[in-house]
Amino acid sequence: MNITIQLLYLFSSVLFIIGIKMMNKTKDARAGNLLSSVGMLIAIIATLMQIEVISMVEIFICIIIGSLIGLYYAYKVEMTQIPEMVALFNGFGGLASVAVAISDYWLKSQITVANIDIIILVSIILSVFIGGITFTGSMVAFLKLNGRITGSPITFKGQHPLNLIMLISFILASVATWMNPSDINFMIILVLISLVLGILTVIPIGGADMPVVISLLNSYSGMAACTTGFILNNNVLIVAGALVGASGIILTQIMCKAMNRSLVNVLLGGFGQTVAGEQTEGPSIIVKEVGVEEAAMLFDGASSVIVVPGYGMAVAQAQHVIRELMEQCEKRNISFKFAIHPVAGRMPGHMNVLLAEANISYDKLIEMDEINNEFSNTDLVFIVGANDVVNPAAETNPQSPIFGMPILNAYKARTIIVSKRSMGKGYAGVENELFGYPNCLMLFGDAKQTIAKVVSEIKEL
Amino acid sequence: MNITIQLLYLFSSVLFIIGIKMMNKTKDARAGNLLSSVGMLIAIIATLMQIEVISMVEIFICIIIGSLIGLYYAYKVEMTQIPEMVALFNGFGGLASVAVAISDYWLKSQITVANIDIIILVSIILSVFIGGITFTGSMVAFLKLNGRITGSPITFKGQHPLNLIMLISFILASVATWMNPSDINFMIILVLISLVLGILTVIPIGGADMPVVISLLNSYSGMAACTTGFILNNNVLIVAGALVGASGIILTQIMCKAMNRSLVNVLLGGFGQTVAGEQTEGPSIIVKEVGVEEAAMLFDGASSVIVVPGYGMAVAQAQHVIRELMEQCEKRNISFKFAIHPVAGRMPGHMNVLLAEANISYDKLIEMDEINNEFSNTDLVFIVGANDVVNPAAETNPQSPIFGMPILNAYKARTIIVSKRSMGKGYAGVENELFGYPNCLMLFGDAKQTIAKVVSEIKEL
Amino acid sequence: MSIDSLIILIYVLVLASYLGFELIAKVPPTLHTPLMSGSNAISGITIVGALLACNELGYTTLSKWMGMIALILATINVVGGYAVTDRMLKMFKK
Amino acid sequence: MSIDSLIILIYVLVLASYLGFELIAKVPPTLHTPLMSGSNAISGITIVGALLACNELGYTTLSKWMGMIALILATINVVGGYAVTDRMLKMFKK
Ligand SMILES: NC(=O)c1ccc[n+]([C@@H]2O[C@H](COP(=O)([O-])OP(=O)(O)OC[C@H]3O[C@@H](n4cnc5c(N)ncnc54)[C@H](OP(=O)(O)O)[C@@H]3O)[C@@H](O)[C@H]2O)c1
Ligand SMILES: NC(=O)c1ccc[n+]([C@@H]2O[C@H](COP(=O)([O-])OP(=O)(O)OC[C@H]3O[C@@H](n4cnc5c(N)ncnc54)[C@H](OP(=O)(O)O)[C@@H]3O)[C@@H](O)[C@H]2O)c1
Repeated sequence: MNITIQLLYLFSSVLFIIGIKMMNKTKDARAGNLLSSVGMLIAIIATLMQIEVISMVEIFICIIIGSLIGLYYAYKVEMTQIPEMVALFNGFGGLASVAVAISDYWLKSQITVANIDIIILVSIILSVFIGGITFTGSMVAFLKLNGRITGSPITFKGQHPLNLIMLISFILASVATWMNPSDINFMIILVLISLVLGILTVIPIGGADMPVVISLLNSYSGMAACTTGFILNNNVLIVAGALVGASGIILTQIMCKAMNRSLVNVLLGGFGQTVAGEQTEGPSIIVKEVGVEEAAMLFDGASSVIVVPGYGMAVAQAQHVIRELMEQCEKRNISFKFAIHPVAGRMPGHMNVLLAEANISYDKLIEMDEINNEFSNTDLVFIVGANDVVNPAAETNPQSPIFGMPILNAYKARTIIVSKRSMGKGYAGVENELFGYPNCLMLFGDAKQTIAKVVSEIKEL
Repeated sequence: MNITIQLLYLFSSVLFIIGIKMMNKTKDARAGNLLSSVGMLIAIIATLMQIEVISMVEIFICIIIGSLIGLYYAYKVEMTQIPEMVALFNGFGGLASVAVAISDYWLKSQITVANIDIIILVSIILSVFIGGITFTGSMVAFLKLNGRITGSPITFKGQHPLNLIMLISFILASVATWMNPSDINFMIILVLISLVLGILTVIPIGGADMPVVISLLNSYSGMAACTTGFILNNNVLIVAGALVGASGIILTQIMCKAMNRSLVNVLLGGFGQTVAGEQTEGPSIIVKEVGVEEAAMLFDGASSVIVVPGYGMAVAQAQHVIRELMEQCEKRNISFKFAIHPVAGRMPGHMNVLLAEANISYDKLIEMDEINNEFSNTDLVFIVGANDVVNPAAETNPQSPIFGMPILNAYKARTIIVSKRSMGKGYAGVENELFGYPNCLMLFGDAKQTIAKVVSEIKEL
Repeated sequence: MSIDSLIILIYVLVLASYLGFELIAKVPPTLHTPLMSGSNAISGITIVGALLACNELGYTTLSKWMGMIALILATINVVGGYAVTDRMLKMFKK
Repeated sequence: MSIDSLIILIYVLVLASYLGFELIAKVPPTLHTPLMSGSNAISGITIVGALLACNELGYTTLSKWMGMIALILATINVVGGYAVTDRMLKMFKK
């Protein structure tokens, strides 16, 4: 291969690394993403340099189609839909890996007469396996998050044995392909099994666990890129794939740790179910309600406010009206901060993105460990659509499924106002005693609408 | 090459990486060093597997000789002599690289008839260049630290032009070697020039700057290992060499930054000189002396003591007697800590090693940034053989050569006792006003002897 | 592929993975969502493979068709991924 | 050596250097002296080259003599370096 091309690939690998490194600091992150995209462009250019002129037209048509679709989705998507979006793109990436593997397989086994190399064949089979699972798994995750298929775990008897049988068949078909590489039937079987396996492994997982699954599938798509690198003997694919693989694994770990659950527990699925049974039994909690005017007066009377945002804020898209609330409070010299729990919302860093979208400076977003001993000195804590992340049961009730998960100590504040629509449960499906605490007041209603009313009341005060 | 051998090399590379990673934590560091040595052993075993049985005897003899010499030095050396030791070993490593390069050159140009590959030839020349400079440079550094040649910068007119001429001749000789690889005269010239260059670049640098130089030469020896890796097409050499190269560069940077000097400034040398002129001019400072008994009473009366160790503690080997002082104080419930400046002593982390040697727990050693605002609440600061690192001129006098270097704010304490032999200057050769401050008392004499006396006085109190 | 080439690709894999772990462990939680979508965009590097697969002459072969499908999908992943990450990061202001 | 092999060695070099910087930047100042002597020991990896150079048959060639000198020196560097680092680290106690 040409040396210029090789050096361009090397350069693009370095750009990916530097791009990821720059994600370490909020202020450099955007430049880092740009650098990484330049790395991609360079890798593409280096590849185009190896291509026959005759294919160029088709290639450009494909690239234009792909770019238009990608840009369309990227600009249309709501910030609350980022998880779905990542799932969808990730699925496409996985399918692309499968297609590349099949293309290479066809070339080596049908067109060229030469005997297919064992290392290449193994890479092709791995690529099909990982890519196929990534594709259908991501699609199921996408549909679950989207609500097009039910979010609750779909389990049936013999699910695990079935997976095992599929896996064994896959291995047998791999051996068959190895012994008779030119028989395409085995390759078809391999593709089908991996597609079905992707579906089977994701459907038993509850919709709310999807972020963990997506992050894991993201890691798989990185590994699929690595195997493609082995097929093509190309380093940039390996470097980039390894970076993605590592990032997915780390994010998965962080999420599991913050939820105090093991990855195995998430993957075996059925988390939403056991909890559903509990729903009826729980002791009913007696809560105090608060009206919009009274809430406005409480804000006006406080000297320090901490907002605890949660998934409900994302659902209600309440971040903009919270910014208005912040502006009103700051006009009155009330200190106003946000307490960010590591797994608030449905993706790691979910709240940060939404609040950033509403133009709230990232200085004001304080992480759990840092803010946890400030609650006791705070006049008013305003919980917006958060539930599990402030549930004291995580500290007090060893029976609770969330026991052991670190929480925000919102209960220590002088007064607490909770904005949510009803007594509905959160992600983990458990009761939250906090709502019955003497210092806790419920402000029922959709977060966006009620907070908007509170803001207009405050303005009139 | 055999796959087992290759996998062993890969394994040994990973062990080096994990070993370095474990150096991040004090408690894991020893295990990390062990792991890294296991990595080396595995690399050696993998290499021996490729060797003809006939050479084994000589190889074992060489290894035994080398091991005995290495172990002898390693167990004989005083902890204060670590810099010299590293310089010496480093020089040996550099010379080994040169020898390997020559051996390979001889083999390829004289024994085998085949045309010598350009990439290999470039690697050989680079290996000779870097290895040669590392060897003689390290030897000069060793001799300077040892006191066998003068520590003060040796400069002469035309030094820089001479270096330039040598460099150009080296390049010319390289081209000549390339055009006529079998002519060994050019190779001899290359070796000689690099040896001389090593001497020329290190002699103008002051003895006290040697740690920076050693760290830089250490980085070079890593790079030499990398070039050997390119000659032999061997990855483990490249990985290990790159790790060493990176470590040397980072330590060099840290030292330069902590001294507030640039690397260029260090390398151009002559730092000790300009300062030597100043020595006579400085305004004479009027100091108050304190006797051993009075010092003992001050310790007894204090409720908090911070010790600031410096290079003088290393010279006097006073760390053990300071431990005794600590034990006496702690018996009396006096809080006792150490303030560690990043460039106290003559090597990064020098003080930590010495105090560890005296069995002082590393919890008690507090870094500059952390302890700097504790001084104002401290009854007694005891400065043992430190000078520059507590010199307030670094903050107040823009003319001072150390201006801008961060210092330990010892001057803020209620009382200061300074143990040193005389009014001698420190490394940077500048006066220290602190010694004339009203709250500062001088305890003249060799640190070990005077502190021993103080301890016995305290025992009698 | 020779064993030598394989081993050296494994070196690259091991080093890059280790580096990835070191770098990503330091990303602050604030940036985890952009990191997720940004690294997802990087995984679209399969586009390189897709381009090479498109290089088949004549449409009769499955290889070329597969390559073109792969190319469209990988381009969506790459372009969409980077664009959405940029959109997100643009919002982070001090 | 082919350009391909060279490029891939450069990959290994670049990745390992970057990884080295990331790892070493995190070493606390307390451990800088042991780090210096420990990494000095690692630089004795030239011992691999020295061993291969010793493999020359017959003492008539300069190659073999050079290899043996290199082997002794590199062994000093390796064994001495690890031993002194271990001696130092043994002293760090809590
Ligand atoms: N962040 C991650 O990476 C991640 C990943 C996987 C899982 N999780 C899990 O997600 C959970 C996050 O906790 P969380 O406290 O943020 O959320 P949560 O526990 O899921 O609670 C969300 C609450 O928002 C309320 N809500 C829904 N729509 C609303 C609207 N329009 N207006 C006002 N309130 C509304 C709901 O109550 P009503 O129905 O009564 O309104 C619900 O109780 C944790 O259990 C975590 O383990 C997080
Ligand atoms: N740590 C590093 O990595 C490193 C590297 C390169 C350079 N440096 C430089 O080294 C300096 C370190 O500062 P420092 O404050 O530790 O030391 P210093 O400024 O060099 O001062 C050492 C003092 O110790 C005294 N002393 C010598 N022998 C003694 C003995 N036997 N008993 C008692 N006192 C004795 C000397 O005064 P008397 O002669 O009056 O006794 C001298 O003033 C800085 O300038 C730094 O930039 C450090």
